[in-house]
Amino acid sequence: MDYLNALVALANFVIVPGLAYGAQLAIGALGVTMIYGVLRFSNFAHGDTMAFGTAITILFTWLFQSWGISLGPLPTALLALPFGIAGCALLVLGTDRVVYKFYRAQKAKPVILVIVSLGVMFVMNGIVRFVIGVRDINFADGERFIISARDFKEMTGLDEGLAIKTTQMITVVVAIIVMALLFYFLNKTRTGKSMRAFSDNEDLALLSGINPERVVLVTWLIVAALATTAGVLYGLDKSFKAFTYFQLLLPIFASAIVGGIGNPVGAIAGGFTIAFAEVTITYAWKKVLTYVMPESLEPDGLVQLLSTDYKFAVSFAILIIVLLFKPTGLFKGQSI
Amino acid sequence: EDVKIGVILGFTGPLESITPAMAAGAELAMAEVSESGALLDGSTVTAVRADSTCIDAGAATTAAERLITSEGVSAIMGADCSGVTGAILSNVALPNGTVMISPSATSPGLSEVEDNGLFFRTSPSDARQGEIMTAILNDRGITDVAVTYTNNDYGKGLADAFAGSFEAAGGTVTISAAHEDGKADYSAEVGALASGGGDVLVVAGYVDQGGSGIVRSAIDAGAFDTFYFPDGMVGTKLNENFGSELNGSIGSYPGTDSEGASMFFGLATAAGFDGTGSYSAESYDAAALLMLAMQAAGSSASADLKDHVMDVANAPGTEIFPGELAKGLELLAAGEEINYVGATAIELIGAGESAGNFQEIEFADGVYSTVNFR
Amino acid sequence: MSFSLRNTFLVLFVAGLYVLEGTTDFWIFSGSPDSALKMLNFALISAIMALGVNLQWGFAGLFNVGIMGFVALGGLAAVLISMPPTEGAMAAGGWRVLLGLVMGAATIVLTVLVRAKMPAGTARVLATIILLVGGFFLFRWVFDGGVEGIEAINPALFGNIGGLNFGGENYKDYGWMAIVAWPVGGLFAAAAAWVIGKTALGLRSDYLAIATLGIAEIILAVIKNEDWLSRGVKNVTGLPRPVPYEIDLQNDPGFTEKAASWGLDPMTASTLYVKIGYSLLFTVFLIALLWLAQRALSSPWGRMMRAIRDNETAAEAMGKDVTARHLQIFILGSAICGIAGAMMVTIDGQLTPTTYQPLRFTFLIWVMVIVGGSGNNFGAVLGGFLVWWLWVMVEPLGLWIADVTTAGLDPTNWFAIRMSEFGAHMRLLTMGIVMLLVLRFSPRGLMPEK
Amino acid sequence: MSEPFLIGDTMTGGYGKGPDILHGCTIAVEKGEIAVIVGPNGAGKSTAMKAVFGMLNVHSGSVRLDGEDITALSPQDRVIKGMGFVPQVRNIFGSMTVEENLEMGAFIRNDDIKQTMEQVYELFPILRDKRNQAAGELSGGQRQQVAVGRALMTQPKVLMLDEPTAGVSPIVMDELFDRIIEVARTGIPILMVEQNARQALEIADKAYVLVQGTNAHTGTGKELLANPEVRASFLGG
Amino acid sequence: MIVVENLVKTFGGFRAVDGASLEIGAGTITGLIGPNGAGKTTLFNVIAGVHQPTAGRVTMGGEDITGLPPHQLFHKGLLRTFQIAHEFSSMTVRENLMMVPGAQSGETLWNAWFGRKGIAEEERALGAKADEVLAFLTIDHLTYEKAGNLSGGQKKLLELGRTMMVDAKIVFLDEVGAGVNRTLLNTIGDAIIRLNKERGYTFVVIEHDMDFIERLCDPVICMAEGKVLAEGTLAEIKANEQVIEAYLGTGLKNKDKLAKT
Ligand SMILES: Nc1ncnc2c1ncn2[C@@H]1O[C@H](COP(=O)(O)OP(=O)(O)OP(=O)(O)O)[C@@H](O)[C@H]1O
Ligand SMILES: Nc1ncnc2c1ncn2[C@@H]1O[C@H](COP(=O)(O)OP(=O)(O)OP(=O)(O)O)[C@@H](O)[C@H]1O
Ligand SMILES: CC(C)C[C@H](N)C(=O)O
Ligand SMILES: [Mg+2]
Ligand SMILES: [Mg+2]
Repeated sequence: MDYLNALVALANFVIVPGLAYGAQLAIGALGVTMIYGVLRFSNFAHGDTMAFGTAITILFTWLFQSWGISLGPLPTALLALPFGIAGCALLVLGTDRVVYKFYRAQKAKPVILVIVSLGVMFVMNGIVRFVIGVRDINFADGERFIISARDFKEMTGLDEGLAIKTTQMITVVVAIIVMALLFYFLNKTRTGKSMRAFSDNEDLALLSGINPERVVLVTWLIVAALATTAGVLYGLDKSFKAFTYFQLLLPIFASAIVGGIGNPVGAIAGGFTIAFAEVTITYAWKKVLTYVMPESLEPDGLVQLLSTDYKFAVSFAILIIVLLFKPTGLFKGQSI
Repeated sequence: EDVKIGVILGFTGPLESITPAMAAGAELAMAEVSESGALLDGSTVTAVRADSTCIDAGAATTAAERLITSEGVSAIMGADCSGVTGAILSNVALPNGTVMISPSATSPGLSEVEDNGLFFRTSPSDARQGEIMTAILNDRGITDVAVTYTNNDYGKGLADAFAGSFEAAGGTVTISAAHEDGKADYSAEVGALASGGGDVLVVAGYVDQGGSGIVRSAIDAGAFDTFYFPDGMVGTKLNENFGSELNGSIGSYPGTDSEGASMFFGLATAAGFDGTGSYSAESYDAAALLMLAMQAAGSSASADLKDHVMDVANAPGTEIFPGELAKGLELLAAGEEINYVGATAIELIGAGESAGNFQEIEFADGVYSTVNFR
Repeated sequence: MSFSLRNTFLVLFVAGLYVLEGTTDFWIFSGSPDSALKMLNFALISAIMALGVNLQWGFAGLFNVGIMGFVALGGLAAVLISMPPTEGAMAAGGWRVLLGLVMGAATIVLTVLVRAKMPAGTARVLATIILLVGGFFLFRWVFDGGVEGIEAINPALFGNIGGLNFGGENYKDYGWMAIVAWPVGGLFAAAAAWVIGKTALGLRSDYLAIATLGIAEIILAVIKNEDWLSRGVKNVTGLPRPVPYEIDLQNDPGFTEKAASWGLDPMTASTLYVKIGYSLLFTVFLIALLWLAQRALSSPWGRMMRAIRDNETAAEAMGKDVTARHLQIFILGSAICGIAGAMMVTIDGQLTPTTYQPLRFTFLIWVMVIVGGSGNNFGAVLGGFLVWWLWVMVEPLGLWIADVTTAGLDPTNWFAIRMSEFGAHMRLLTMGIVMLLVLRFSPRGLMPEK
Repeated sequence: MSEPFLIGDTMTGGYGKGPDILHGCTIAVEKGEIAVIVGPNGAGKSTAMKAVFGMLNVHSGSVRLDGEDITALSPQDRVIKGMGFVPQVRNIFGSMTVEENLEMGAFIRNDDIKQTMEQVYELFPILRDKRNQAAGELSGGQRQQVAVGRALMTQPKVLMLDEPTAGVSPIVMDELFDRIIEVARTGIPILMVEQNARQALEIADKAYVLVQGTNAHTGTGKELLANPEVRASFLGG
Repeated sequence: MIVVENLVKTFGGFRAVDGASLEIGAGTITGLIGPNGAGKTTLFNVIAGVHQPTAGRVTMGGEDITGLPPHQLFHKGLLRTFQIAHEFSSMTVRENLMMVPGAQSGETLWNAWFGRKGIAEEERALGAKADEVLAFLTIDHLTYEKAGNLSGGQKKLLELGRTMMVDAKIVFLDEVGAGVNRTLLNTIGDAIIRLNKERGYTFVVIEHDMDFIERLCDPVICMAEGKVLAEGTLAEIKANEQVIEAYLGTGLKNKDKLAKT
C-alpha cells in the first residue's frame, strides 16, 4: 500500500490537468457569459474571436522573437498579449458597428442575434485563416515546466511523477485574477452596474441616463480581452489551430450554462465542473488502486466506469443532471 | 484537348491543414504532364478542385456531382477520407462510370466495396499496416502496448487490425481508447492510457489533429516516453513539435527506399511545397496513374482508362519515377509497357489498392529517420 | 391561402436559382441538370428538417439544439430496417443483447416502482442504490457478453446485428424497405424525444438548448461506439434504395432504348431517372408534412401553441397543459427530423457517424429556419432551399470571388499568393457574408410570421 | 402668459410606422405645479408622456424645456437636462436589488447620493427592508414604490410619472401624494398621469383630460372635478 | 367554496404567506385587501397552483386541490387574472379571447388535421362570444390589434375579458382596477355583480380602490404580513384600528399646501 504514490498519480493525471483545463474553459466562458449577460445573446463567434486574438498575439510574438525580446522563463506571448487584445478589440468593435448595432436598434429577438453571430463566426473563421493560415502553430517558448515528471521522481524518489507546466500555473493564476476583477467590476463599480442595468431593461437604462453605446463599447472591450487571454493561454498550453478553437466553443458554452449563464462566478464554476467531469468520470482507477490495495486484491481490469469513448457523453450527462436539479445553473443565471 | 481531372479533398474541415500539400502533389503531376505535351497528342491537363469537407457526405457528393456533370472531369483524384470516399464512389462515381483513385482512404472496408472496377487507391489498406506494426514491435521485443485511435473508420479500423494481429502474435494490448479529433483537451484519455500502462503508446491518429494532442499531453504528464506512430502520425510536424522529446520512439508509414520517394521530395521542394506531408506522394502517384492509364487507353474517358490502371502501375515494363512522367507517356505512346513506381513504389494488388510498402522509422536527436523497409 | 407578391417573387427567385444551376453554365452555375437535381434532393431533405425545427421553435418556442441527434437516430433506423440481418448474429449474442437491454429497462422500472412503494428514508435510499448498482452490473454482464459475440463476426465487414431486410443476400432487391425505414426513423427520433422531453422540457430557453445539445452528443456517442448496433465509426455502406441502380438501368435494353428515344445517352438518362425518382419521393413527403403543419398551425391547436409560446404562465392559467403540449410538439418536430435523417442515409447509401457535426446538422438547419422566417412553415421550407443552395454554391462563389479579387494582380503579389492558398476557405467566408446580408435586409426572415 | 417650464406643444405622432396616436395634443406644466392627465384607457396618455420624453416619432409640434427647444434631443440627453420619468410598465430593473435600482436612478449624478437614498427610504420604509432583494421579486405595489424612488434619486428638475399609484395601498398612495405635493412645492414641476383620478385631481394645479389623442378638457383640478360631464365620463361618477 | 387552512409560503426563508386561514363562501364577492407585500398575490398564486405551498391545505367544494397545476384548476372552474398583465402579445386581441375556453375540439391535432367542419362551427361560436366580450369592455375597435400593442389599462381589460369567455365557478381578480379608468371600472363592477347574481360565479377580488370594494364586496378580508388581520363587512374593517394603521391611513397630510382656488 502506498498512499503517497496513489495521491501523486491522481494529482498528475486528474487534478493538475483538470485545474488547468478548467481555468481555460472558465476564462472562455466568462467572455460568453459577458455577452449574454449584457447584450443578451449566445455568441457563436466567440471561439473564432478567441482564435483571432490569439492569431494577432502570435504574429506579435514572432515579431518580438525576431527582435530577440523575451520574458526569460515566461512565454514571450505574454508580452504580445496586450497587442493581441487591442487587435481583437478593433475587430469586435468593428463587427459591432457593422453588424450587431443594426439588430440592437431593431430590438431583434435573441435568437436572430444568435444566428447573426453564426454568420459572423463564418466570416471571422475566414479572416483568421487568411491572417495566419490553417496549420497547427506552436508558439510557446520559455521554460516549459515548473517541475517535470522526471525531475519530480528524482527529487522525491517516488515511482510516480508529478508534472506542473508553466502554462498551467499561469492559466490558473490568470483565471483567478480575471474572475476577481470582473466580479468586482460588475458588482461594485458604477460602469459595471450600469451594464447590468442595461441588460435588464434597456429602455429604463436610457431613462436613467445610461449611455447604451458606452455600455456596449465597454462590454466588447472586456470580451476582447477575455477572449484573447483565454485563446492565448489555451494555445500556449496546447497549440494554436483555427479549427480547434471553433471546436472549443462547445465545452465553453456548456461551462457558461451549467454555471448559470450571465453569471461570472457561474462561468468559473462551470468551467471547472465540465473539465473535471471530462477527466474524472472516465478515469481508469487501476493505477491508483494498485498502490492503495493490498497486493492480493490488485485489480486486473482497468477499473473504469466507462470507456473514454463516452467522455463527452458523460460530461454532458452530468451537465443535464445538474440542470435538472438546478434549472438555471449552479449559480442562478438569467434566462430570457 | 484539355483533359480535366477532379481533385476532391477536404480543403476545409478537420483535415484542412494536410490537404494543401496533397492537392499540390496531385497538381504537380498534372503540371508535369501538361508541360511535356506528351499526353494524347499534346493534350493539357487541368486540375479542378472540389471540397470534400472530409466529413459531410452530402456536400462531398454534391461537389463531386458538379465536377463530373458540369466541369466534365474525366476522372477523380480523391477523395481523402474513407467515409466521403465511399459516399462519392457509390453515389456519384459508380452511376456516372467515373474512375476514382484515392491517395489516402485506407479503411479496410473499401477493399470489398462494389466498384465496377472504377475505384483504386495508392495507399494500402490498414489491415496490412496492422501486420507490419506487429512485426516491428515484435522484433523489438515489445509485448505490452497501449493503443489510442482517432474515432473514425480509419482509426478504429487500424486499431482493430493491429490489435488482432498483435494479440495473435502473443502481445498484449493493455487498453485501447478512442480519442475525438479537434477536441480541446486530452487529459482524460491520457489518464486512462497511463492507467492501462504498457511499454509503448500506439497513436493511430492524425499528426495535426488529436494525435499530436495526445502525444503532447502524454509527454507532459510523463505517462509514456516511447510512442509508436503509424502512417497518419508521421510527418515533419512531429520533429517540429516535439523534437528530442520523442527520442527512442518508432513508427511506420507507407513508402520505400526507392529513389522515387526522394525524387518526389526534391520535386516538391522545387515546386514550393512540403512533399513529406502525409499522403502528398500518394496524391502525386494517384494523379500520375490516372494520366498514364489515359495514355495507355488512348482516351481520356473513364470507361476506357479504368481497365489500364492496373497495367501501368504494375510490372512488367520500364520503371517510371516521379519527374519521368513524360518518359512514361512516350513509352506508352510507342506501345511499350511501363511499370509505374512513382513516389511510393506503388504496386496495385487485389481490388486495386497499394500492396503496401512500409518504412520503419526511429527518432534520434530530435528527428526521425528511416531505419528499415518492410 | 393568399401569397403576397413578395412571397411569390421569393419563391420564383429561389426556384430560379435551381433552374439556372441546371440549365446554364454562366457565372458560377454548372448548367448540369444532374447537379441541380442532386442539390434539389438534399434541399428537400433540408426543408423537411427545417419544417421540424420550425414546428418546435416557431410554434412553441422550444430551443432545440440537438437536431443532429435526431437526424442521426433516423439514420440508424434506416440501417436497422433496410439492411439484412447479419447471419448468425442473433445466435452469437443478439438475444443476449436484447435480454440485457430488457433487464436494464426492468431495473429502472423496478427502481421507480420500489421508490413509489417504500416510504422515504434511509431504507429507500439503500434499496435504490442496491437495485441500481446490482442491476447495472447484471445488465453489463449479460449485455457485454452478447456484444462480444456479435462483434466477433467478421469485424472487418460486419460485427453488427444488421437489420430487418428479409431479402438476405439479395436485400438490394427489397429497396422499398428503405421507404418503410423513413417513418421508422421518425419513430426512433420520437421515442428519444419522449425520454428527453420527459426529463428536460421543464428547462427554459438556453438551458434546454444545452441539454438538447448534450443529448445529441450522447446519442452520437452511442452510435459511434456501440459497434454491434451499426458498426460504429466503421460505417455501414451499401444500403438498399427505393429507386433502381443506375448500372442496372444502363444494362437494361428497354431503358436504353427509351433513353435513346428521348435523345439521351443511357448514362445521363439513368442518373437523371434515379434522381428524379428521389425528388418525387421526397416531394411527396415534404408536401404531406407541410400540409399537416400548415393545417395544424391555422387551427385552434395552432392558436393554443402560439399562446403557449407567447406566455406560458398565462396559457397554463387558461387551462392549457403546457407541459403536455410542449412534449407533443417536441416529439413531432423531432420525429420529422428523424424522418429526414433516414432519408438522408438512404440517399447517401451509407451511415457514417462521423458525418454528424453540429455545424452541419444543427446550426445550418437553424440558419434555414431563421433566414426563411421562423413561425412560418413556408418560410422554413424556403429557407431550407435557399440556404442549402448557398451551402453548396458558396464553394464556386468563393473561388469566383478569389479569382475576381486577384484578377490582374501579379501572381507573386503577396495578396495573390495568400489568396491562392486561401481560396478554398472563401467558402465559409462567403457563406457568412451572404447570411449577414440576407438577415440585414430582412431581419425577421424572408417570409416572416404574419 | 409666460411660457410654461415644460411643454409638449401640439404634438402629433405615433409608434414606428403605425398610425398617429396623438393628434395635436398639448400638455404643459409650470414650475412648482402639479399637472395631472386623465382620460380613458388607450386615450394616449402614456403616449403623450413618452412623446415629451422623446421616445416616439413626433412629426409635428415641439417639446420645450425652460424655453429651450428639445424636440430633437435623445431621451438620455433629456435626462441630463434634468428630466425624470417613471414609465407605466417595465419601470424597474428586475434582476437588480432595490438598492441598485436606486443607485441607477442616480447614475448621472456625481455627488453623494446617500442622503437622497435616505429620503427615499423614509418615504417608502418597506424598501429599506427589501434593499438587498431583487426588485423583480417584490409585490406589485412594492415595485411601484421602487420605480418612483428610482426617479426621485435623479433629483430631477422636472418629474414625469405615469400612473405612480397603480396598485399601491391607500396609505402609501396618500403618502406618495403628500410627497409629490412637497416635491412640487420645492419648485419642481410634476407631470403625472393618473387613473385614481379623483384623488389626483384634488391635488392638481392643472389638469388635462385626453381623449383619442387630443385635449378634451383643460382646467384646474377643482374645475374638472366640478365638471359633471368629466365626472360622468372619466371619473366614474 | 374555498377553504384555506394554515397556508404557508416561503421564499428562501421569507414567509410571504404565513399561516393564513380563510374561507370563501360560495356565491360571495369576497374582497381581499391589505398593504403592499401583505401576501395577497402570493396567496392567489398558491391557490391557483402557480406556487407549491410550503405547508397548509386548500380545498374547493370539499375536494383537496392543494398544489394542483393551474391547468387542472382551470378545468375545475377556477380562473384568475394577473396583477401584471399576461397577454399573449403576438396574438390579436380576439385570438387572446378565443383561445381561452377549454376542451375545444380543434385543440387536438387529429381534429386540426382531419376535422375541419366541426371546428369551423365551434370557431364561429367562439368568435361571436369574443366579439360580445370585446364590445362589453369597449375595446372592440382593437379586435384585430396585436395584444402587445395595447395600452396598460387595455391589457387589464383583456385580462378580465378572458374570465368572461367561459363558465367559471370561482374567479380570482388581482387588481383588475389598477390602471383602469374609473368610469369603465364601474361598468366592470356591474358586470361582476351581474355574473355573480345571474350565473352564480364566486369572486375573490384584490383591490386597493376602496370605492370599488365598497360597491362590490361582502365580506372583506384584510391581510397583513402573510396573515389574516381582520375579516368582516367593509364597514367593520374600515373601523378596525389595525387596518387603518397598516393599510387605510388617514388621508393627506399636506392638504394645506394645495392651491386654494
Ligand atoms: N418570487 C419571490 N421571491 C422572493 N420574495 C417574494 C417573491 N414573490 C413575492 N415575494 C415577497 O412576498 C411578499 C408578498 O408579495 P405579494 O406579491 O403576495 O404581495 P401583495 O399582497 O400582492 O402586494 P401588492 O398589493 O403590492 O400587490 C412581498 O414582500 C414580496 O417581496
Ligand atoms: N408600442 C405600441 N405600438 C403600437 N401601438 C401602441 C403601442 N403602445 C400603445 N399603443 C396604442 O396607442 C394607443 C394609446 O396608448 P397609451 O398607452 O398611450 O394609452 P393610455 O392613455 O396610457 O391608456 P392607459 O390608461 O390604459 O394606460 C392605444 O390604442 C394603444 O393600442
Ligand atoms: C487523409 C487520411 C489521413 C485519411 C485516412 N487515412 C482515412 O482513411 O480516413
Ligand atoms: Mg398608459
Ligand atoms: Mg399583489
